[in-house]
Amino acid sequence: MAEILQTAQVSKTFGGLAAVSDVDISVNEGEIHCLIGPNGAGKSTLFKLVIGTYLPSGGSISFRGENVTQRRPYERVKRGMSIKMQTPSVFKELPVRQNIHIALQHHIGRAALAREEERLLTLLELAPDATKPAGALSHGQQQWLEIGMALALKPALMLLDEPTAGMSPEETFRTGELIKQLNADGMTMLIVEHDMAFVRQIAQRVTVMHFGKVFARGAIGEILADPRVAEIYLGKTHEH
Amino acid sequence: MKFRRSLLAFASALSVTALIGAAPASAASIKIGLLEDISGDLALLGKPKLNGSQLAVEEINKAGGIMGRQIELIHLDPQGDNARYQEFARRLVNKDKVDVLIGGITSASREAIRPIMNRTDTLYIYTNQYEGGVCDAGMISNGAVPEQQFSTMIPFMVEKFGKKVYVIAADYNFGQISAEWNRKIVKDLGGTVVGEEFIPLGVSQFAQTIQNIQKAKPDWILTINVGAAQDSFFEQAAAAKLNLPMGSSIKVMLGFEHKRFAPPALNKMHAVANWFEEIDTPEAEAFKKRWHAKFPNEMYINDMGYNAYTAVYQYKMLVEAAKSTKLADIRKVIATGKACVEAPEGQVCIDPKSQHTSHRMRLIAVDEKHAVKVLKDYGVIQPYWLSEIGCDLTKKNDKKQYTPTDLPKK
Amino acid sequence: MFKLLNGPQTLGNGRAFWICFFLVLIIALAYPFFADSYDVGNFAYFLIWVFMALGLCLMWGYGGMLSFGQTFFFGIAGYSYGVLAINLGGGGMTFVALGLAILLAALSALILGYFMIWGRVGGVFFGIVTLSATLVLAFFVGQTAGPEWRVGEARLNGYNGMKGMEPLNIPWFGGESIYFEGSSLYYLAIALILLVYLGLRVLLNSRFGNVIVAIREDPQRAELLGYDVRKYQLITFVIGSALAGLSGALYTSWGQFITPSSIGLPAAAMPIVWVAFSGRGDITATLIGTFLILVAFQTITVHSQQAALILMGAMLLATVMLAPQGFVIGVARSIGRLVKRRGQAPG
Amino acid sequence: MMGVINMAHGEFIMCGAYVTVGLVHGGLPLPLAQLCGVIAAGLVGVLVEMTIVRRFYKRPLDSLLATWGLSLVVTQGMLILVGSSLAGIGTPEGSFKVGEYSFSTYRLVLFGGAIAALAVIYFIFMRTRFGVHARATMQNPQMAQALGVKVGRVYAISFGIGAALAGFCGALYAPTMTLIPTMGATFIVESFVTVVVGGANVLLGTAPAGALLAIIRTSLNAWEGQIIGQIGMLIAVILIIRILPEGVSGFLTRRQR
Repeated sequence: MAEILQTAQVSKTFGGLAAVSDVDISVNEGEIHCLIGPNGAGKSTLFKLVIGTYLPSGGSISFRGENVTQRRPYERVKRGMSIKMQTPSVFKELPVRQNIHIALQHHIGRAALAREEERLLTLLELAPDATKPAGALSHGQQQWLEIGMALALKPALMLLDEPTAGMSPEETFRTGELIKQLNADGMTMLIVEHDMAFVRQIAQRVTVMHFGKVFARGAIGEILADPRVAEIYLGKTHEH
Repeated sequence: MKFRRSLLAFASALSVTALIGAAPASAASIKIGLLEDISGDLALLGKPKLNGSQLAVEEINKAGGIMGRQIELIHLDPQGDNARYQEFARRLVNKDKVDVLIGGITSASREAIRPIMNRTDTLYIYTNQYEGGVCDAGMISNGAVPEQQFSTMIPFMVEKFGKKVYVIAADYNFGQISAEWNRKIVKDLGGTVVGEEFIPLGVSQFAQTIQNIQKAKPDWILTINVGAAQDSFFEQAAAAKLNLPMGSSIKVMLGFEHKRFAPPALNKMHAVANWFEEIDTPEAEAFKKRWHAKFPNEMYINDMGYNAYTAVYQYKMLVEAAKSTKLADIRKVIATGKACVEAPEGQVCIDPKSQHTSHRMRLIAVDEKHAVKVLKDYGVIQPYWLSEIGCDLTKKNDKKQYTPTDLPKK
Repeated sequence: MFKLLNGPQTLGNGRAFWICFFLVLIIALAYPFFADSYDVGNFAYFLIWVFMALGLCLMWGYGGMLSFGQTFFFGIAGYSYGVLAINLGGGGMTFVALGLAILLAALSALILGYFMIWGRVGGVFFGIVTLSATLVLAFFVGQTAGPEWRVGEARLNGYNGMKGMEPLNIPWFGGESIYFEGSSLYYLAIALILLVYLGLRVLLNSRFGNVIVAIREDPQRAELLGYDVRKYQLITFVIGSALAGLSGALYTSWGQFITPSSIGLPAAAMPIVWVAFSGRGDITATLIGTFLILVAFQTITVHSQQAALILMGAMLLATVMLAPQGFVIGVARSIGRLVKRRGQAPG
Repeated sequence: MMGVINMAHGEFIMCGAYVTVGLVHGGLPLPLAQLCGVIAAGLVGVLVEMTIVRRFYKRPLDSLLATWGLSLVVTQGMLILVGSSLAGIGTPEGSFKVGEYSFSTYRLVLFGGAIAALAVIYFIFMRTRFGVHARATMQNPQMAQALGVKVGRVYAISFGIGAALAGFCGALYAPTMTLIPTMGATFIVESFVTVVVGGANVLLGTAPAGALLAIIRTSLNAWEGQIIGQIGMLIAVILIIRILPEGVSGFLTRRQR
C-alpha cells in the first residue's frame, strides 16, 4: 500500500524543551490511523508540524511523495491535507451554511456548489440549523461542522484532533460511524484521540506517543494487548 | 437648574440663528461674507476678527449703510479646517451670492480661498498681517507686510542691540518666508544669523531650544513662533532667565502675549505695528471706546480685529467711489491710487500695483511690567516690495505668491 | 455576475431594497434639474469623500483591519494628482493624472501593506502603524515650503498647500473643454459611486468576499482551509487604500488645492468616525451614513456657529451609546424588525 | 490598561491646568491650587467613567468614538463658557546655572513631580489593598468578581487615578504654558504613542517607553531640528512595534522570567 504521509525524524523544541523528538510515522492511503498517548505526549504538536502551523526544528515531512517540510499551511491544504483542530474553530459569527460554503468554494464551481452544500449539511445533520450563526451551535455540533469543513475540501488526508472531545457517548458513537463511513468511501485519516473505546471502534493502525517519542506502533489489536501501553495509560485502558 | 436654563438659552440661541438664516434678505442689501474661526485652535484670534467686522457693520448700518443699502453680514465658522474654508467660500459665493468675501486667518486658509475666488468675479479681502508676496487681482490685503515690519524693526534691533541674531520660527510657510526676509535684511546690514530654529506647530516644550540659544550667544532673538502652544517659549525662557531682547512681527499687537502672560515673560519684546491697543491718538481712543462698549469682555483689541474693522470701511469707500459692487469697477477705483480711508491709526490707502495697503507704522517695546511704549514712529510706509520685483496688477494678474528667493521670472 | 450583487455579505437583498435603490438613483440623477447649482456642486463634494469611507469599510468591517491611514493614501493621490496635472498640462491629461495618482496610492499601499502583513503586524498595531505613516507624511509635506521642494513645475509649498492644477476636464468639440465642476462633477461622482458600490457588492459576495470575512473571523482557520491569508489581506488593503486615493485625487481636482492638514491627525480620524457612525458591517450603511453625516456636520456648522462642535460631539456620543453597531445599521435593523412584525400580524 | 482608548485624556490635562490657574487667580497659593487641580481632574475622571466609559470596556474602537465626541463637547464647551484663553500666572521665580547654561528651578520641580507621581502610583498599585484588587481585576475580572472584589468600583477608581495623573501633568505644566481649550490635543499624539510603545504595564512599560522616546526625540532635535525629531519618533514607533510586538513592558517582563 502506498504511503501518503511520512515524517522522518521530525523534532520540535520550545526553549530547551523537546515537545516532539525524532518521530517517524507513516500513514497509508485508505487507512484510519490513530495517534494515542497520555496528555503532553506531543500528539497535537505533531499535528501542527504536519499541517504546517509549526515548522520543525529538525527532520522532514513528505506528503504524496513531495517534501513539504517548509511549505506554508495553505500550500499543504492545497496539496490535499485538511484538519480539524483540537478546540472547535469555526467562523462563529457567520451562518453554518456559509462556513461550509467557504470551505467548498475552494474547488467546486458555482453550479455544483449548492448541491454539494446541501449534501454535506444533510450528512452532518446540520440542515435545520443552516442559517444560525455557527457560534450558536452546541459544542458537539460545532465539532461536526468543523469535520464537515475539513471534508468539504475533498482532501486526500484528513487530520482530526480529538474529534469527539466534549461529546456525549451517543454523539461519540455516531461520530465514529461517520468516520468509518467516510473511510469506507476511500478517505485516509490520521486521528488523535483519548477515548480508547472510540479508538477501538474506528482504528486500523495505531501509533502510541510518550514524552514526545514514538512508544509503540502496530495494528489495533496488538497495541491493546501490549502491557507497556496499558502501563503508560495508568490502567485507563483496562476495560472488561 | 442652572444647567437647564443654559440649555434653554442655548436652544433659543439656535432658533434665533436659524431665523436669521432663513429671513429673506432685502433686495437692496449688500451682502458681506465672512469666514473667521471661532472654534478650534485659532478661536483666540478669530473671535476679535468677527467682533471687528460686526462693529463696523453695525456702525455703517446705523449711519445709513453703503449708498443707502444696508449691509447683511453672513458669517460662517470654518473651525480652522482648510477643507471647510473651501466649502464655505463656495457656499458664500455661489449660494448666498455675497458681494464681497472677507476673512481667513492662516496663510493656508487664504490660499485655500484664492483659487475659488479666482473662478468668480467677487472681491476677496484678506485682513491679516502676513509674510507678503501675493500678487492677485482678485484680492486686497489690508494687513501689514514684511517691508512695513521687518525692514523697519530689524535695522533698529541691529543698531540698538547688536549684529548677532537668533531666529525661532514656526515651521511652515509664514515662519520660513519671514526667516528668509530676516536673512536678507540682516545680511545687508552686515550682521549674522547665529542660529535658526524651525519649530513644528503644536510644540510646547523649549528646553533644548533655550540651551541652543544660550550656546549661540546672540545679541537678540527674532521670535516668529506661532500659536498658543509655541507661545509657551516665553514663560520657559523667562523662567530660565534668558533675558535677551526680542523682536517679532506678530507678538504684542497680534497675540497680546503681554496681556496673556504674567510679567516679565515678554520683557524687552519689540515689534513694529500699524495697530496696537495702546495707541492713544483721539481717533484711536474713540474707536477703542466704541469697541469696548459693544464687547466689554474683550481682553485686547488686536491688529487682526482692527484690520477686520477697517476692511469693512475700505469696502464701503470702494463701492461708493465705484458706484458698483462689481470687481472690475472696484479695481478701476483702486487703479486711481486714491483709494484711501481715515482709519483709527490714520489714513490708509490701497496700492494699485499690488493691492496691498499702506500703513502708519510704529515701533513698540514691552517693559518688565508689560507696559507698552512707542519708541519710534515711522510715519506712513507703502507696501513697495511687490511692485519693486515686478508685480503690477494694473497690467497683469499673476495670481501667485512670491518670496525673496522665489521671484517672478523676468 | 449579476447574481453576486446579492449575498450574505451585504444588507438589502430583497426586491424592496432594489426598488428603493432604483428610486434613489433616479432621484439622484434628476436632482440637478430642480436644485440650486450650488447644492448640486456641494453634494458632489460630499460624494467625493464617500470612496474613502467605502474603502475603510471594506478593510475594517469586512477584512478586520483597522487602517488609521486612509488619509495617507488620500494625500499621496491628492498630491500626485496635483503634481501630474501641473506637469502633464491640462486638458485630457488630467484624467491620465487621475489614473496615475490612484495607481501611485495603490502602489504605496502595496509596499506598506507588504511590510505590515508579512511582518505580522495585527490588531491595534495595524492602526498605530498606519497612523504613524500618515503623520510622518503630514509632517514631511508640512516642511516643504521652500522653493527647492518642487517636482517639475509643481511646488509642494508646505503647509500653505499646493495649487495651480487644473480640475478634471476633457477637450470637447469646437475647442471648448468640459470642466468637471458643479453638475458635471456631480454626475461623474454618481457614476463612480455606482461603479464602486456595485463593484464592491459583487466582490464581497463572491469567493473573495467569503474569504476576507473568514479571515476576519479566524485567520488561522482560513489558512487551514487553503487560503493564502496574507495575499487576501494585502489585496483588500490595496483596494481599500486605492479608494482613499480616488477620494484624494478628486478632492484636489475639486478645490484645485491640497494641504498637509488633509493628511494629519484630525483628518485621519474622520473616515473612522464616518464608518463607525454608519455601521462598519455593511457597505450600503457606510454609503448612506457617510453621506448623511457629511451633510449633517456641514449643516450644523453653517447654522449653529460656536455650538457646532458640541452638537457633533454629542451626536457621536449618543450614537455609540444608543446604537453600537452604527446608526444606519441600527435604523435598518429596526425597520426590518418592524416590517417583519407587520408581515406576521395578519398570519 | 483597561481596553479603552481614551481620546479625551488631553481634556483631563486641560481640566487640571484650568482649575490650577483659575484658583491661583482666585488668590490660592500655587501648590495648593495644583493639588485642587489634581483632585478635580480625578473626580471628573471617576464621573466620566461611571457615566460613559463604563459601557465601553472590551469595545476599544467604540470607546475611541465616544471619548472623541466627549472631547469635542468639552473643548468647545470650555471655549464658550470660559473664553478662548486664560491669562497666565507666570512660572515661579528662581534659576540655577550649570556651566554656561541657566535653567529654571521650576524644571527641577517638574522632574521631581514626575518621580513622585511614579512613586505614588507604584505604592498604590503594589502596596495597598486596592492595588491588589486592581491588578487582579485587570488580569481576570470574572475571577476577581467571584472573589468579592467590587470590580465596578475598581475600574472607576483606576480610571480616576489615570485622570488625576493627567490633571497632575496639566497642573504642573500650567505655569509654563498658554492655556487654551484645545491644549489637550497637543499632548494626545505623544501620550497615545507612548502607551502603545510601552505596552500594557504602567511601571515597566510606559515610563521606560516615555524615557526612550524622549531620548530619541531630544537627541534628534538637538541634532537636526524639531521636525526630524518628530518624524524620527514616529519611525521609531513603527520599528518598535515591528521588533517588540508586546511593547517595552512585554520585552521587560519576558526578560524577568
